[in-house]
Amino acid sequence: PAPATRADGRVLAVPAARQLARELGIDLAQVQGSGPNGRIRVQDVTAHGQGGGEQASAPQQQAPTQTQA
Amino acid sequence: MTKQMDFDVLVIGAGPGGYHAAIRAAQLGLKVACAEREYLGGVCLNVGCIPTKAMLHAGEQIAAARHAADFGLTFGEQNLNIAKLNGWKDGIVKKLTGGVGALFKANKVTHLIGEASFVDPHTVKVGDKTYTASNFIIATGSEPAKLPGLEVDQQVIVDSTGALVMPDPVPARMLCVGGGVIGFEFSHVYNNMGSKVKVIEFLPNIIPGADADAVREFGKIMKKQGIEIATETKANRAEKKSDGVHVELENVKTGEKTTEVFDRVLVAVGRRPRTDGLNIQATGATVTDRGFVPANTRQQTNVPHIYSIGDVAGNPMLAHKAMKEGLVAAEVIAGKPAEQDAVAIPGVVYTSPELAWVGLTEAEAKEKGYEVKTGVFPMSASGRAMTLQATDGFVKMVVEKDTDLLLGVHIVAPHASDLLGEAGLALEMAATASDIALTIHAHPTLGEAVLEAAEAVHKQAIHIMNR
Amino acid sequence: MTKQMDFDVLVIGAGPGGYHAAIRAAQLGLKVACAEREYLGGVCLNVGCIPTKAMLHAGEQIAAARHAADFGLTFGEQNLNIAKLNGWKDGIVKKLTGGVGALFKANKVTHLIGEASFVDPHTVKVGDKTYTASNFIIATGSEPAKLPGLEVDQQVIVDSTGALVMPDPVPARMLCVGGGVIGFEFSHVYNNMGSKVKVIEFLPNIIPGADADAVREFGKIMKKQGIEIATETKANRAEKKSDGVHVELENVKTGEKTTEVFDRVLVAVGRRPRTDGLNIQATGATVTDRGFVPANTRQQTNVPHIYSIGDVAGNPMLAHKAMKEGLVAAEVIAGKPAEQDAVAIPGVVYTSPELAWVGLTEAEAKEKGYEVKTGVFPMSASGRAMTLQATDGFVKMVVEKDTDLLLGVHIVAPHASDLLGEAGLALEMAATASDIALTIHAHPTLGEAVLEAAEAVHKQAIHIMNR
Ligand SMILES: Cc1cc2nc3c(=O)[nH]c(=O)nc-3n(C[C@H](O)[C@H](O)[C@H](O)COP(=O)(O)OP(=O)(O)OC[C@H]3O[C@@H](n4cnc5c(N)ncnc54)[C@H](O)[C@@H]3O)c2cc1C
Ligand SMILES: Cc1cc2nc3c(=O)[nH]c(=O)nc-3n(C[C@H](O)[C@H](O)[C@H](O)COP(=O)(O)OP(=O)(O)OC[C@H]3O[C@@H](n4cnc5c(N)ncnc54)[C@H](O)[C@@H]3O)c2cc1C
Repeated sequence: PAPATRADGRVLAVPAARQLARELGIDLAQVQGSGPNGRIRVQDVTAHGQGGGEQASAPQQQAPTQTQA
Repeated sequence: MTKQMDFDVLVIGAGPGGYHAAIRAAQLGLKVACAEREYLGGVCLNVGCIPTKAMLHAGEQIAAARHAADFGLTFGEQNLNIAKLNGWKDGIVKKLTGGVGALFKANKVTHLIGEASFVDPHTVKVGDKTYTASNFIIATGSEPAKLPGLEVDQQVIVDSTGALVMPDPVPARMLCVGGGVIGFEFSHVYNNMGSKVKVIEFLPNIIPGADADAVREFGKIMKKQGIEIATETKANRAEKKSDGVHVELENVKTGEKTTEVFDRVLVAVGRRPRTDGLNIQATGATVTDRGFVPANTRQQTNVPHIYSIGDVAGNPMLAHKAMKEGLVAAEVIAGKPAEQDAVAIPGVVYTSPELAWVGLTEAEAKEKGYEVKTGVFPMSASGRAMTLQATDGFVKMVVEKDTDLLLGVHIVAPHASDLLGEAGLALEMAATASDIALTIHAHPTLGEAVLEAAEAVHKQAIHIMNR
Repeated sequence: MTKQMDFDVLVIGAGPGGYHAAIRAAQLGLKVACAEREYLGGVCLNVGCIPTKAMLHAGEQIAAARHAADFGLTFGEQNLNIAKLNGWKDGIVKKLTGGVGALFKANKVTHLIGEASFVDPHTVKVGDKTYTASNFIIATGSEPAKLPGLEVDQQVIVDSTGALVMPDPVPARMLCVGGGVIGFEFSHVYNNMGSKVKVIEFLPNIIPGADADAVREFGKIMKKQGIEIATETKANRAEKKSDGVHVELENVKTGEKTTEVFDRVLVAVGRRPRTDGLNIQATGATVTDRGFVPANTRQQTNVPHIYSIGDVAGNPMLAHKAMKEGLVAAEVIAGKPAEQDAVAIPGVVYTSPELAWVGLTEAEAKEKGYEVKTGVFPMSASGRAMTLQATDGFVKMVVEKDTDLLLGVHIVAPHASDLLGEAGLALEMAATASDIALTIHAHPTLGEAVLEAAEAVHKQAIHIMNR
């Protein structure tokens, strides 16, 4: 399930997460978001990439060390 | 990219879309040229965004001097040197367009002077020289739409470009045909400078695209400031006579016709994409019947190495959309994973107060099937607004009912355009009204009205009663 | 909650902390009283945030009228009716404090007039009546710190409250002792109104707490506007004579002493928490040697049903911190999961341009062990700033190197306080510089400088060269 995808097709993801998903060739609709309403953050995309859900097609970015306060 | 080409990218048009594309492409290491036939900075810097804001500021200072009497500051007779006003505005334009030239040089963007015309999909002609490039970015912008019966002479019947030159003396009676953003910005300027201004709009509402409540509030304020507004009204024809321009106005509902006399008539009925002289057919790129060159979210036309950005690519015709699309096109060409994936494109009317919005209007949200709740906070309850002598307007927030997800923010307030930063970021970050309500906003700031509108969504605003 | 109590919550002090707490508690269905001994709205509305901003606006309008000559707008002689100025400011205060009274009534908050004094941990005396409550919120605020040798008479030697009444005529020579936020706001007002102003600061830098680069830029601009600034300088004593106040100044590094003469001296050397008359000992709540009543993140003191918020609870002494803490205390009492968990508390100096910041300074970030990168965008490269005749200042962004996580934003710019909204939300949402850089910012706005500072972090700003 991908709760971040809305009825109107919009995927709830912050801009940097959208950018990273494109860079890694990951379909955001497959990513589990950890924020409110399933909002996808950068670390969710990174985790998805590492979890092997999708083959990363580009070098991965460093995951943020600090989570949302 | 192919070796034999003169350039990796050739950008056509140096408006905000084109110069952003050219500079970003150069930053990313590409060999870039930008062809421009008229002026660096395009419509935006030369005859659009920038000179209008200069005129608006000048007009607002005249109004401010009048309002200063409220706190005991009065002045002897006031004098407006109109030549100096026009010169000051031109100076700002010159500084900024000169800046674009300097940035081109510093970033090693080759500036080709002249009209670019396609010879084949990889070749353009500029002046009497031809250049080849691996990629092209069409950024040729737009021009004012014309209105049959009102021929622009740039003296008494003007379009937005002519309206930027304030005549001496300031026209006593001014008609603005078109109640959109550009029309209201000029009407506000002329009104503050002393003209008696009438705005006519064909549609039932002014500022199409903005939230209905915000537009109602905005219209009320403009009227209070002395601007006459007639909706569902059109101008049929204009005749120049010794006592002014006689314009036949028609109420489109009743068909009733009247003739009124003005000293200046501004035609501001929209803009249309501009591809004349470009010989775009030589590339195979599609042009719509309305003249747009459509692109995908990577800004590519149907011919993949030909990109289209800005006004010529489609609505909304706004500089910041052009800039974003310029950056995306440049990055895609450089092999970066860029995409025009903006959740929302903000809009602003730079009057005083400003009308600014980003995201869905209440009506749009409902149309899209959202169940919405809204929160409104009036500027009259803002301490900061009181100290700025500017308590007209409100902040309205449109939020999805179940999820608290922010859908749109609509602001009529002083500095509304500055407050858009938070609203825009919130939409892009998929923020909820709670995210905004839980964030400390400095006191006393206008931004507290954004906070309070978010609280009002939850019926927990502090400085108003929540119903 | 215990049945026999008169109130669920009794708030002591109706400053921004107290009235936010009282209203929110009432919104949540609690039976609430608020005791206030002096004025609704506390320091903030009566003699703090609000009246200073009114004076600042008036001063800025005087400056604006002068600068209008740049675009050809000039005026005959200017007259400032000082009685009217003071009255206008008082009118705004009255409107807002009256508003608090009306909100109390509408929300059914019982307003107890008089000084509250604890009798035991569940009882206070106000006037000659006693009231019991299940919970208390101490919101007694702060008062100006005193400086030995400079006794405040509120006529020629004034504190911030005395400085709010502009004398007629405006003092020719003014000394401001203390180069913090409050000192600079008043210095800016008096300077714009015609005083020759000198600011002295004991420490090596003005505006302690702000980013060093921002402070340097800010100081440069204040000097350019005519304010004299002497750091590492203290005032030893003042003597009132017929030709003015003779103040002995001492350079704290060299020990060199000079005596200068002023018409008005403002003592603005900080504020101290206020608990006098409260008989807090009767509750068992801890008071620090500096007089603060500390609280945990749920705003509880060591006595769980006694809460402490705002200036009396600790630094920074800012109204929006007091408000947040007030809401948290009220919600905790109502059983809600509230917590004062703000990532950052913004700070603003409301001069023109404003200095505003939120989050870590570059130095603080490095001290905390972050590897940082920064991005700076000068207002001189902003088209909008040019049209507003306000190109001094910059936006500086402090970002963690590896993660791109935003750590702090420091702004010297017109409307900087409005731009803080975006910066504050960004910090609370754990946004990255990329999140800001990828968000469309309307053109032409001051907020584009925030966008460009984020781009500058990545060496991709468009309107400056990136080094
Ligand atoms: C009065 C007014 C006020 C406005 N205010 C705002 C505002 O406040 N905010 C906002 O966002 N938008 C505003 N706009 C709209 C904004 O100006 C446009 O959206 C923006 O300029 C579009 O940028 P562009 O790069 O697509 O094209 P343009 O700015 O139109 O630039 C296109 C450039 O291409 C050149 N060109 C065209 N064809 C060729 C060719 N064949 N060869 C070489 N060069 C060619 C043209 O000379 C021109 O310089 C305003 C417009 C007007 C008229
Ligand atoms: C000149 C000036 C300008 C300022 N500008 C700003 C600004 O722009 N932004 C900002 O954020 N902050 C500003 N501040 C600081 C701001 O005013 C304080 O941080 C804020 O007022 C603190 O709110 P509070 O509720 O804690 O206490 P206060 O506002 O100090 O209110 C405390 C209230 O408690 C009452 N009280 C005290 N003891 C008792 C008692 N025993 N019984 C009954 N009532 C009692 C007092 O009469 C008072 O009304 C400024 C301060 C000054 C002096």
